[in-house]
Amino acid sequence: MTTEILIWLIPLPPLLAFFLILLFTRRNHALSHTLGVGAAFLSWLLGMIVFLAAIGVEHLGEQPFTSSVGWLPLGSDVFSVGVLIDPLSAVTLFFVAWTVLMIFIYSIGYHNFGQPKGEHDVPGLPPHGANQHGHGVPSVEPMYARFFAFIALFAFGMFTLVVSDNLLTLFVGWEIMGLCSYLLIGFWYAKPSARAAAIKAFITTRVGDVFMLLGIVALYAATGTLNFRQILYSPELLQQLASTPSVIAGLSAAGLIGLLLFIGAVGKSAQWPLHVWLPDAMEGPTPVSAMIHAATMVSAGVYMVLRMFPLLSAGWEHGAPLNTTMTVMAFIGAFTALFAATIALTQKDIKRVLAYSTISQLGYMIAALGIGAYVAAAFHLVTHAFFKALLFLGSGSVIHGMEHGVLHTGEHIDPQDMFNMGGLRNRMPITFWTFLIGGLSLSGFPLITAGFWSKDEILADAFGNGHLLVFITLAVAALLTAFYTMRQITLTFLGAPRTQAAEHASESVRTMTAPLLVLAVFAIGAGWVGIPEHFPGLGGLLPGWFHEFVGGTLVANPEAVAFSIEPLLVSVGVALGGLTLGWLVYRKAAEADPLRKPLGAIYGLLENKYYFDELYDSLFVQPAKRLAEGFSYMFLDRQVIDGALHRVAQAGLLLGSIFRNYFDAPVVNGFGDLTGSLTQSFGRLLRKVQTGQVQQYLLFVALLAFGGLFYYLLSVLQ
Amino acid sequence: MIPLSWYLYLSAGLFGLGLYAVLARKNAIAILMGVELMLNAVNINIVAFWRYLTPQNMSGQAFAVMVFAVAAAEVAVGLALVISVYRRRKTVDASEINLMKW
Amino acid sequence: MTAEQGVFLFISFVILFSAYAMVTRSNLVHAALFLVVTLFGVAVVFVLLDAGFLAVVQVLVYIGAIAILMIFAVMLTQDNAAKEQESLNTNYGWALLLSALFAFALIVMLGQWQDAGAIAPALGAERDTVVELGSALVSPAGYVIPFEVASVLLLAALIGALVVARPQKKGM
Amino acid sequence: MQLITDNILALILFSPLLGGLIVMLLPSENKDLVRRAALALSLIPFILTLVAWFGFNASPEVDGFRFQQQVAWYPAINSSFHLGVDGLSLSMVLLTTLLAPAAILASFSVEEKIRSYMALFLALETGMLGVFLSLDLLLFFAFWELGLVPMYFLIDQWGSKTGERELWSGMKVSARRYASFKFMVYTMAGSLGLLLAIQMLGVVSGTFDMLALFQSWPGLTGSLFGLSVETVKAVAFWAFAIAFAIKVPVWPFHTWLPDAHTEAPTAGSMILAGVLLKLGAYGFLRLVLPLYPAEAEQYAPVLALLATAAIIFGALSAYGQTDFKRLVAYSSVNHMGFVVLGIAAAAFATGTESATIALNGAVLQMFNHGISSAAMFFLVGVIYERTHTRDLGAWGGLFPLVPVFGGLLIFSSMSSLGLPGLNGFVSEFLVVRGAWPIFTLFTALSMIGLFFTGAYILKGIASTLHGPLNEKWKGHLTDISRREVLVLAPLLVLMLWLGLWPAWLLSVINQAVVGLFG
Amino acid sequence: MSFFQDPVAAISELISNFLNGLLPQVWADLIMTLLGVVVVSSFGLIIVIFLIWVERKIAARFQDRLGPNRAGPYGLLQTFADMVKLVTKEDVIPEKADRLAFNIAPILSVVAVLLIWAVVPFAPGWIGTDLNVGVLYIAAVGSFGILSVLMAGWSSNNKYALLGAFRAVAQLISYEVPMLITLMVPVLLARGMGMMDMVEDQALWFIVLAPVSGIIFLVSSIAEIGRTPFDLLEAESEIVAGYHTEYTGMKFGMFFAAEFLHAFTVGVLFAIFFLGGWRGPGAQDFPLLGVIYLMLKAFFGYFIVMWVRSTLPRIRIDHMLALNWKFLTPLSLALLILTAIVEKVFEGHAWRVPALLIGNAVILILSYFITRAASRRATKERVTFKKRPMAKPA
Repeated sequence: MTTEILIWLIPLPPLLAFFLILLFTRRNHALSHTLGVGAAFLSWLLGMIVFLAAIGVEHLGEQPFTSSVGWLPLGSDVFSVGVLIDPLSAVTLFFVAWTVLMIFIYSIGYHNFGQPKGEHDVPGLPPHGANQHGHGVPSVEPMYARFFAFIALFAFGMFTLVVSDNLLTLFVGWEIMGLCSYLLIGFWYAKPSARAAAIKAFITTRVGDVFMLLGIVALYAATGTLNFRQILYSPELLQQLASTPSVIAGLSAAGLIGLLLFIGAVGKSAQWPLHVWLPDAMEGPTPVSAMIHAATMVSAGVYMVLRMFPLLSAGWEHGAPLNTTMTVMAFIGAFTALFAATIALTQKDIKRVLAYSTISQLGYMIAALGIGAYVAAAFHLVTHAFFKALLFLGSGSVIHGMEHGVLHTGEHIDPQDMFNMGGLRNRMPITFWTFLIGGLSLSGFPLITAGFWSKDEILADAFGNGHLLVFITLAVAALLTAFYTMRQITLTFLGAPRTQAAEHASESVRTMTAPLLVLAVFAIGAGWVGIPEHFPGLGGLLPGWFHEFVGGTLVANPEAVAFSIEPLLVSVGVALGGLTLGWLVYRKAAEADPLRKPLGAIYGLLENKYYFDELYDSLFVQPAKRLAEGFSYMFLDRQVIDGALHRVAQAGLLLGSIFRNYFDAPVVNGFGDLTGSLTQSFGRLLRKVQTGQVQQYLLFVALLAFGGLFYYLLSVLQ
Repeated sequence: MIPLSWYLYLSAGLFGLGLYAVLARKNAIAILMGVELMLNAVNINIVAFWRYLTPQNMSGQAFAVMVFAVAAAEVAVGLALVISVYRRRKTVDASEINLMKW
Repeated sequence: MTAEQGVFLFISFVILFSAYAMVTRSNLVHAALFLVVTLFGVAVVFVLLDAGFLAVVQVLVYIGAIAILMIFAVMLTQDNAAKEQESLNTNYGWALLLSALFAFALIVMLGQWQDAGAIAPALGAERDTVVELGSALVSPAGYVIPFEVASVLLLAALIGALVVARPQKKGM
Repeated sequence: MQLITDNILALILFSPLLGGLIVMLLPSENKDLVRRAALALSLIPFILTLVAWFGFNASPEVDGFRFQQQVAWYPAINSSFHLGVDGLSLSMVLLTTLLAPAAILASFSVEEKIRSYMALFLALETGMLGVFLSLDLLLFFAFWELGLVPMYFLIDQWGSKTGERELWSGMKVSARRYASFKFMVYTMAGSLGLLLAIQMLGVVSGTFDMLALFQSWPGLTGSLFGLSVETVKAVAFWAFAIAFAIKVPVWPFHTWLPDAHTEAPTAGSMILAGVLLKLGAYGFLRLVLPLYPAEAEQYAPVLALLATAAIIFGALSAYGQTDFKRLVAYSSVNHMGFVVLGIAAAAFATGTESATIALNGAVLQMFNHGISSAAMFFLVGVIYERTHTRDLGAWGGLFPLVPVFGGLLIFSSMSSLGLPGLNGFVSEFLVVRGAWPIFTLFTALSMIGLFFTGAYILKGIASTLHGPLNEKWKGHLTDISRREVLVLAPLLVLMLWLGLWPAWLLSVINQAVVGLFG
Repeated sequence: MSFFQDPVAAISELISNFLNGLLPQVWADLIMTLLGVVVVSSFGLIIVIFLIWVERKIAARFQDRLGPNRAGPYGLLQTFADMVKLVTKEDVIPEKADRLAFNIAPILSVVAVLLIWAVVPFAPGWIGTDLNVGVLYIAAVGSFGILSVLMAGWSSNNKYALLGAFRAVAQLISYEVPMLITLMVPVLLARGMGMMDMVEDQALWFIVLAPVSGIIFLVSSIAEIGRTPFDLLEAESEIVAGYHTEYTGMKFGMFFAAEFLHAFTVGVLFAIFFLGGWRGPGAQDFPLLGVIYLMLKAFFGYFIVMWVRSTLPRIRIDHMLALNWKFLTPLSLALLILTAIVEKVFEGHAWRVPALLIGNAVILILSYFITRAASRRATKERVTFKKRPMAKPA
């Protein structure tokens, strides 16, 4: 029971921190980040305890930690919500807790805690730097405290999502993160670009969310519950869902629900066609990017898909042809992986490259799920979280160093443009080595890096289960990945500095480098828990522990795909090939990108991300605006409805005036006047009676009264 | 035992006197006094009838109380009028106060 | 002729006499004093009618307030207390005739009325008419509405009297 | 003590009116006194309501109305002064008595004719409470109309001073006159039919008592006035439905709302959106569904269609606005659409679990919308008082100038956007959940509205707070004042509380829903 | 019942038996009644003689004098001496005076006071007549006093007398209002207007339940009897001696006696309404004790009256009226309302007494603040006189 209570407690510290910071410690930087990091640390501690408790349990899949309370009394029964820790959520909790904590610590340094206030800094804009004895130095973020409040809320959302035992609370966390991403991407809200990016992110994800809500609702309507255990662990229920047809022809209820939910994931995990928001999200501060991309938000999409996998794959058993949902997933995932990778080739901005790589890596996972490689997907999720977080933080550190240089030299260059960098490895060694590790891991450098193992498993799965198309696509994507990763590393760290700023760049403070180191360890080590046991040589170390553990989440623990050499070779090949290729191409790269000439028109296409933004703008945004302003408001309300009303009013007025002029005035009033005048003349006659003597009047009255009395009397006397 | 009629005779006489005062006296205050007499006559009647005919419910007395209230109000306003008239016209002679005629 | 009847006859004589005096006296203060006597007599009549409460109220209201006010008014409106003046207006003859006939007619009518000679039924000894009256005045089943109306009337009279009698200022 | 608990409803109902009278007696030149007095007086019904709330037994087993009070009122036509509450009306009463003090506190900034303003306001409160409390059709109608008049004057006298509206052929009237008139006439027009129908009911069944009618009327068969009962009922149903639809407002009848809300004084808008709109929905729940189950079921699809239209077009029109207040006003159309959708769904499939959920959702949505829209209108009012403009284009980047205001604005916007974790989401979720299996298509379509909800909310926030700072406000803009925060505080707390733990309210609502339609 | 337990009852029983022996019922009762009247009124009048002495003594002490100490022991016979003087004086009647009224007035004034004693409950069973409307009765007969004043003032055809009468009437009538209203409070508490029930219901003295009302009652009745600080009706410095300027001899003596008796009567009433009348240990069984208790309490009240009289100066007439209309009347009304409400709400409730007390306190405090605010405004409005030039040393 105690563990359950701990689980309940996990999300709370960040929430508390959020409110405390906003309400009380806004003014005080140190206190604020202490609160924030402290909260993150508490959650981390709880998370670790829970995690250890979880891995201690035999067959956690069968009897997970859960507890729940009644939330909504509906009719006769009560809708209850609660927490659940099963293997999947346990591992997710593990990496979320770590990355979150790291990011929190990192943020302290990133926002220049302890630096002087900038003269021209205003809230809503990134700090311009302060002037300290002669030359410029970075200045502290004006909205320092607010930042920690927001990421705390973000962490709350993520933890809620991870520990929740039903789709509704998962959705709650999901949306809270959506809000936070909105707030954080738009953290420097005074920049129009940031504002636009924030709105773009929120709206785009909301498209997915709306569908997901429908999915949840449909699921609830169909099953009467949203609890994972109750739905996902009763095969007969899933069978029944898979067999009952839905409102849409040719699609089972399970299929419909699955698709709706999946669209939600597409939005959240920035899969094509809803990927457009993610690159723009780079407008936010780097820790935010790391938070959103690596650790939490985008993973949330994949996590949800993993969660609902039994539902999505309802009616599909291992080896059988994929059902509709999975086909869609496989397609979208694979396509996205390739598509994003190609875009990543040409980006200049160090963070955008990572952004697109994220999209493509998520594509990997989705694709893996599409082909039913449940464990592989989960595995890649974990490893990716670590090395991508590492990469983002590293890039942040790089940018920071560059900014330092820029401030120092006073050059006016974009500190994020890789073509302004170069040769940073001596200026900032820690960053370099950690970034290198991350990069290698991302590109799947054989045997040692985590990325290699997870990617390899996906490829192996795709190959082993005969989804060759997927396999090839992913392989190509992997090649590209390795290529652009190397491109990035080369441009950034190797070679000679291309600018003054690059020369004067300086290593970041310890609060930033420490997290890098920690994450680097995971970027390497996280892979070893998932080495397939039949792997030659290394297989014996930790025989497929991850597979056993996470696989236990499902009712039927999927058996690991048989080891075969081809995919291994392929993955090793593409990794090494891509890396060397990248190094060769960019070794001597100057201002211009050496790929520009050979690729030609394609390069432009890629540089402009296939013109997707423009397409969407002209396809959806503008029409929507016109529909809203022109049609719905101006035409429908103002002209049609109000117009009709005004006609009615006019008619009424007309009628009224007719009555007034042709009936009231002559007939009614005339009669009234006549009566008046008659009365008047009569009154003139009668007024003589008025003597002004009160008692005389009384006398008259009395006379009359007496007369009456007398008459009565006579009548009595007779 | 006193028969009901005695009270009625008494009130009739009282009423007559009051009426005379109201009709014949010049002085406005005297007129008011007459009114008081009449009201008292009425009250005697009311109470007498109550006592003799319907002693079981208190309607008679309730009415009498109302009459008291009315009398008090009437006197207050009446005298106030008299005073203000006197202020302006230096007289309280009802027959001299005859501006409201044709 | 019981003691009660004796008392009644005596009192009614007092009443009528003082009333007559009030009507005829030209000296208004005397008239007012006689009015007081009359009113007191009426109070006694009430006592005879077992309406003790009314009797007391009669004294309180009429003598305590009304009569005093009258005298006050008289004093205020008369320059010289002892001034003798023509007290009857022109058509007092008519007035006399009328009121006399009126009283006469009433008396005749009463004469015609059969159960005018009714005798008062016994009023239960244990009955506390005051309590009954009180509850009757304020019970919704009873006379609460007239009661409230009366109170409003009094309030109105109070304010009205103030407004009417206050010395005229500028702008009023 | 006994005295109070016995007549709790009558006290709740009439204490505001008395308060209004008292306020009228205060010296008009002493404005602070008037304001404070009005506030204090408006707190009395709230406290009484709390008393009733805690005295309320919410278990669905004991259904029916609590705290009933019946006094002969109009015996000649068997119309009695009959009060009573179930969870449905009680929650609405709580909403009303909660919003009234907030609104009054909000209108402390009103300067001219403050006394009559406050008095009207309190009178308005009584009118609204009467609708929720009365269990007698005639009484219901009386209060229904009573609510109109003060609102008319509030808009007409204290509404926004600027702005004109062109009617036809270049004829112009001041916007607030236009809005108030439209509001008045529109609602009146609706209630004519209602009155006729009510009288018809009264004549036919010889009583106006709802409880009696619930028993007798639906089962009525045979023929009336030479027509078959079905026809008569259908006609009466539409008379009721249209009256309420105008008030809610359901889609094509909604155009009075943006005008009225936009022109009304801040507090007026708060009450309009917070409570007055609920009268219509309440009418549906309290009268239409119980009295015309058959007709309701028959015509529910139409209603659902209109609701969906309201949701979509409301959201779209809101998104199309450049006037912040009007934007919020249209958001009301959108949100109330969900209420109606839930009601329609429930009407269509009475007794099913989905219906119960939908109704729960609808009522909860009423409450939530009351809170959040009131908060939104108030915030708009706050910024309007400072900048004297409502044009979204005129602001921009105000966040650094008014950080607290910004935070509050974002918070309540999120609640009205239906962000999970805040109140709006729970109810919307329930409505959608309830409506999905019944009107799948409409529900799906309504999602478009839900999507655009996000769009217009963000539009509001973005163009107010975010973006480059509009320099002309620098130094002219003071942050939200303590009093204004005090106005918002209870609302915000409720938003969060209802989002995290709606059970306390939902259990009460559920009691009514199960009791009435279970 | 034994003689010692209740001598008076025993004696009256004796006499009535005797009378019934030789007269018809009616007359016997009549005589008995007359006897009772004579006894009660003479009791009052005799007390007066004693009172005058007490008053003079105590007033003297207050003024640091000895007071009458020549005639008889401690000057006890002083009063008798005065009586003799008054009786033997010439009885002057102004020629322009209105004889009728002039002669009736003093008698009326004494009667008015004596009538009150008809309903004073001396002890269990000892009461002239236990009217069920005793309280009203007291108020009613009080008005005769006013009448007498008016008559006296008017009939003596003397402008000072008339002025005095006007003042007196103005004051008496206006102070009757708060007095009556506060009288309603004990009536409410006792749930009856009969004097006997009034006393019997005072297991807990009403002064405890309604302290403020008690004070108001005392104050307004001090005004009723026209004692300092309310003695404007006979302010020597302004109007020679008020309404009884023209009176001499025994007629004056009557006014004089009436005033004293009235003062004491006020004490008695205060004792009855607020100090529990004759209640006291053993009074039930030995009525004589009751009489003693009543007298003691009455003297206490009377002492307060004297104390006030010899402490405070006379107040200005507008102040006098303002105090009445602007302070006492509203306050007493508030108290009445409060008492009514509390009695209704807390009927038979343990909280009745505390509630009453708290209510009193609250109203008192409120009135304090209101009056203070009012007086502030008054002082603001007051015109400030021009500063007079001061004589400076050359």
